[in-house]
Amino acid sequence: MLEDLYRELIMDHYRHPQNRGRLENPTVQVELHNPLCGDELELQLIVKDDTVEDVRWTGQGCSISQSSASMMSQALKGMARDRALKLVANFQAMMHGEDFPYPEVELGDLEALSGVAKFPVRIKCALLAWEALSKALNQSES
Amino acid sequence: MLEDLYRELIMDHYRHPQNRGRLENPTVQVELHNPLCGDELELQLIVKDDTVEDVRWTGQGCSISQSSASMMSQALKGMARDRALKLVANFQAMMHGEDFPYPEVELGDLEALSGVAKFPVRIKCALLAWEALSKALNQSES
Amino acid sequence: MNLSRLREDFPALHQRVHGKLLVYLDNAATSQKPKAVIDAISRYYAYDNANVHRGIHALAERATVAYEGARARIARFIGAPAPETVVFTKNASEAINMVAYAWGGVHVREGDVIVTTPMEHHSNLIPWQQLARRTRATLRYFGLTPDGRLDLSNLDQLIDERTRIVAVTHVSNVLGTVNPVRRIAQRAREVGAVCLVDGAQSVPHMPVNVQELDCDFLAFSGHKMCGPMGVGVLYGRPELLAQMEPFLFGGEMISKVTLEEATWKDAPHRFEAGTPNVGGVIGLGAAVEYLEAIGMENIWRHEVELSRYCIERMREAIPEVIIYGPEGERAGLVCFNVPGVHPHDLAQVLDRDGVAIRAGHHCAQPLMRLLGTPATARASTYLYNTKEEIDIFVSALIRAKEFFA
Amino acid sequence: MNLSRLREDFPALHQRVHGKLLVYLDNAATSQKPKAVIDAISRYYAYDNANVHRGIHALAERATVAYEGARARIARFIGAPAPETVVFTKNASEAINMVAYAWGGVHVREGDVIVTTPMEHHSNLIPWQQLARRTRATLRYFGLTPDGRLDLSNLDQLIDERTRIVAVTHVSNVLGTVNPVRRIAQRAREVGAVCLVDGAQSVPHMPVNVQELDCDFLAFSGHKMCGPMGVGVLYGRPELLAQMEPFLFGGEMISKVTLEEATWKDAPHRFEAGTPNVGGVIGLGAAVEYLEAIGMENIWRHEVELSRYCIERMREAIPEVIIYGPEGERAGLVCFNVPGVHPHDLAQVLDRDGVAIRAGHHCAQPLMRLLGTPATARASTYLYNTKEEIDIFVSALIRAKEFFA
Ligand SMILES: Cc1ncc(COP(=O)(O)O)c(C=O)c1O
Ligand SMILES: Cc1ncc(COP(=O)(O)O)c(C=O)c1O
Repeated sequence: MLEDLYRELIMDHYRHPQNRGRLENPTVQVELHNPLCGDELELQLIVKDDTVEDVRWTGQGCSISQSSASMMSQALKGMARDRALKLVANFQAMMHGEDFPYPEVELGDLEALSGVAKFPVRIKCALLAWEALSKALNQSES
Repeated sequence: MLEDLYRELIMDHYRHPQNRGRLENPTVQVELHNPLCGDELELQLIVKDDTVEDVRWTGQGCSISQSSASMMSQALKGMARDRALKLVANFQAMMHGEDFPYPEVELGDLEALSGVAKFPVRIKCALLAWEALSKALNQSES
Repeated sequence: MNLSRLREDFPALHQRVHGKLLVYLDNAATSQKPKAVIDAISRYYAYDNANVHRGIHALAERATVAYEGARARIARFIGAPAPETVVFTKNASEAINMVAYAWGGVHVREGDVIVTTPMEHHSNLIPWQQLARRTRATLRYFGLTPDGRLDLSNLDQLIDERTRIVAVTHVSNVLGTVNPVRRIAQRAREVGAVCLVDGAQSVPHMPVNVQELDCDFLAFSGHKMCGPMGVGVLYGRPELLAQMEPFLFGGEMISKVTLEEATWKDAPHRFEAGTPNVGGVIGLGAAVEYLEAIGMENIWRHEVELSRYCIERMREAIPEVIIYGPEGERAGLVCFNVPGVHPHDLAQVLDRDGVAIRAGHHCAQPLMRLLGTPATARASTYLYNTKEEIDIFVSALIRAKEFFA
Repeated sequence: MNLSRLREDFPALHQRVHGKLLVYLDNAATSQKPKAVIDAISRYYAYDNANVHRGIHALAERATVAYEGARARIARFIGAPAPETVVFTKNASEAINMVAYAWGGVHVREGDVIVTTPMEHHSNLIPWQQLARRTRATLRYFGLTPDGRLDLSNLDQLIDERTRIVAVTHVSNVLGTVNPVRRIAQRAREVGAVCLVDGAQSVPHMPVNVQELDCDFLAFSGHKMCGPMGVGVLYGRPELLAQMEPFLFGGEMISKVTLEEATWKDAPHRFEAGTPNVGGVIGLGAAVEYLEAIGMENIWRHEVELSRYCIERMREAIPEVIIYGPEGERAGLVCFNVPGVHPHDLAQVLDRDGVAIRAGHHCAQPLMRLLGTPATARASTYLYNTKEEIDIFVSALIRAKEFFA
């Protein structure tokens, strides 16, 4: 069902994206794009004391990639780096229909994106922001 | 019918090839091979005063290529260069099921090979000696 | 053209998708296949299957006759002077790469110029970028006019004496523009350059005659013209093919081989290393037979009319729709965007209405950048599409727009 | 194996040729196709046909799932560590050329050594000759023992520290020899060379596991293993594929493209430029499914037994027959000559008895020269051949011999 994909929460984030924009002084930034469709995403983080203090992102893409970035950025603020990495793993598992590797780290609102798993071509859209996050967190390792 | 291909005359020439061997003093010689099957043929001529005075050939190949070379060599001896070129054209026409371009030049015994035209893969075998002849005659142009 | 009869020939068109009748508008990516083609392939595998050229037995003979017969038919279809000018590849991309390696690798040197356009499919762009990089030649691009045509105003400076090859698409897979390739090929000839035409989007849809275009190479793909996948065609002028060294080596293409070296057969076999896709080529032969029976002129007229109708209906229904490419006569494909709705989302929602369109960069990222958008939606037609299908598509588009509003 | 049931699966085997029931013994050239494969291809074109990877609509999704599913199945079939190690090409020849260009072009330099054997098919010989010529590397050959095996006595000198690549066939398409490729690959590894195995005549007939062989590359063709023409496979070790630059450029294989340059996707897509042969790959997937159900061990045992029986019967019937290749266990193909009868003539006369064999150099001219004959006849079997067919073949052989006596 189309409604599994375009849940209300997703459409809300698409219409009103959170943390869209650029930071003055990011400690790390990553640019990624999806060669299948041309979607682009730039993610900026301020990671201090192993904590994600701030997040911004810009980019062009479909409702799924944009809302995924938006919801991710919301979940991320103030999160410990370790926990953020676990969140990435859980999100990826959800997209691939696998069990969460870290059930103690909850996805919360992000579960709204679980329906994407039924649309194989769109999984890459949902994952774009998370790939960027994974790269950024690895780069910000001190 | 297989009998169209392997006529008695052809088998005779295959079993008792004519003019097989090498000349001491050829005026022209040509080596050819058929990449489809590995058949090889070396043709030697003595062409003097625009006449094919002598012919020899060696090579390895199937009954069709060998008998074609043998019969050709027989027809050729003492033939004027011009007439030999016309014979080549007629023989090629016979193989491709076309009208003889020079009906005045008769194929004689060589007509025994006409059945080959019905076996597309074997046409190349029958033509090998004639291609060599055509090359040799062109090279021997004074 | 009796559309409803013709549609009966295509089994794929009569299925339901998500409960809706399929409206297939992704023909620029690949076309559907008529039963005649599917059956020709099945019949070949069921009765005549053998390796070609070297076999003496009955099946090998039948397979060889059918394979070479298809070559002759395809040569006639594009007005080629002889069957030997038609080389079979696996797709249009391989055909273009073959020219870039086998012709370009020999004839293009440092300081030479390769001319192409910013509306090329990646398959007619990256091989030339790479050739330029390997040879240190310069890559030069046509300009585009605001309405999406090639700017010919500087043709004589663009294609100059330093130019070795001009590679240009006949029909753009994004803009639908029909390029004046005859004129471009003429200019190339004047300066002693060769001209390769990418016919992937023209040969399936309109009459194309290589001798009238007077081009040196023409590349296209069978799968976009009712044929199976896995078969492409490279037409080359006989003199050029005769000069070209082979590019892939192996069985079928050799003359004499020793442990030290090898010599080659003549074209086209020289360029067909290994076992060819006999079944695929026979399928393409059947496709050409099918298209000829309908008539390429008829197909072209039908598609021009469909795209005109499509654009008109879209503008009526969604006035703010952005349509890329020229006004007036254009090929039967329409790239567009609905402001506020990403093309992926459009394609997804349309799919649920049974309408298959494509969304993305259409393998033309540089053109996307020029158009100022990362992606577009594309509806592309073929001989079997109808105005009723366009109507369904436009209604679905309206619903999709409302869904995202 | 229930042969008569199994034969029902192959429509081509039940036809008459010149009034006689077909006895198809040209399997080393190409195999016949079971109905399951022919139907899988027809079904794909009739219902699921679409271009893969970039499409959002239902057909594109189905086609992509089927295409990548076939890749995974084929990877499992050869024991590959991951689907991404399987690259689809148009045939084995292209797969080998790809390694010669894309790996060899980068890693082989002047003075380096390429090792191969004199029993190679031209497709695994000429690409290396040409690579050696382009790079000024040295080509070095294994010796052959009198009974047609590789001479391993000087293995350590042959494959030395200067060696970059060793290219060897798993099974000879002329001698039927099964080469000890695991041992050769090990020696290659010791000196830091890579080892490419030509599996065109092994993968269709016996269990092959790339991790057990421990080879770096394996090339084979779908059409020799019940699959359609137009699909080949290159397996490559993940680390090697990751290092390799692409070789054909175009759609499907790129990541980011500007007017100036381009970057590539990861393997395997990086090596699959242009629209792939989706229908063909799905057909090969169905072929692998078919073969797996019968069991590769069973197929191998059946063929070993058939060739043993065939050689025995031939020697009984025509004591002067010359049979090429080793005694003992060998693959299910027999190259031979009947003194006084040219192989072409044999093949021709056998054809009239409904028996399809091959005659010629079998794309192995250097080996023919070593064997001292310009050509041989070849009878080659597959899973569906029977001892009764061997009997028919041998009877026909006797008649042919008498015909030419
Ligand atoms: C040993 C061997 N290698 C390579 C090939 C080439 O296979 P293809 O013609 O399918 O590329 C063949 C088959 O002809 C073969 O027998
Ligand atoms: C204009 C153009 N050129 C080249 C190609 C490449 O064709 P293929 O993918 O069949 O190699 C395409 C199709 O995708 C195309 O539209």
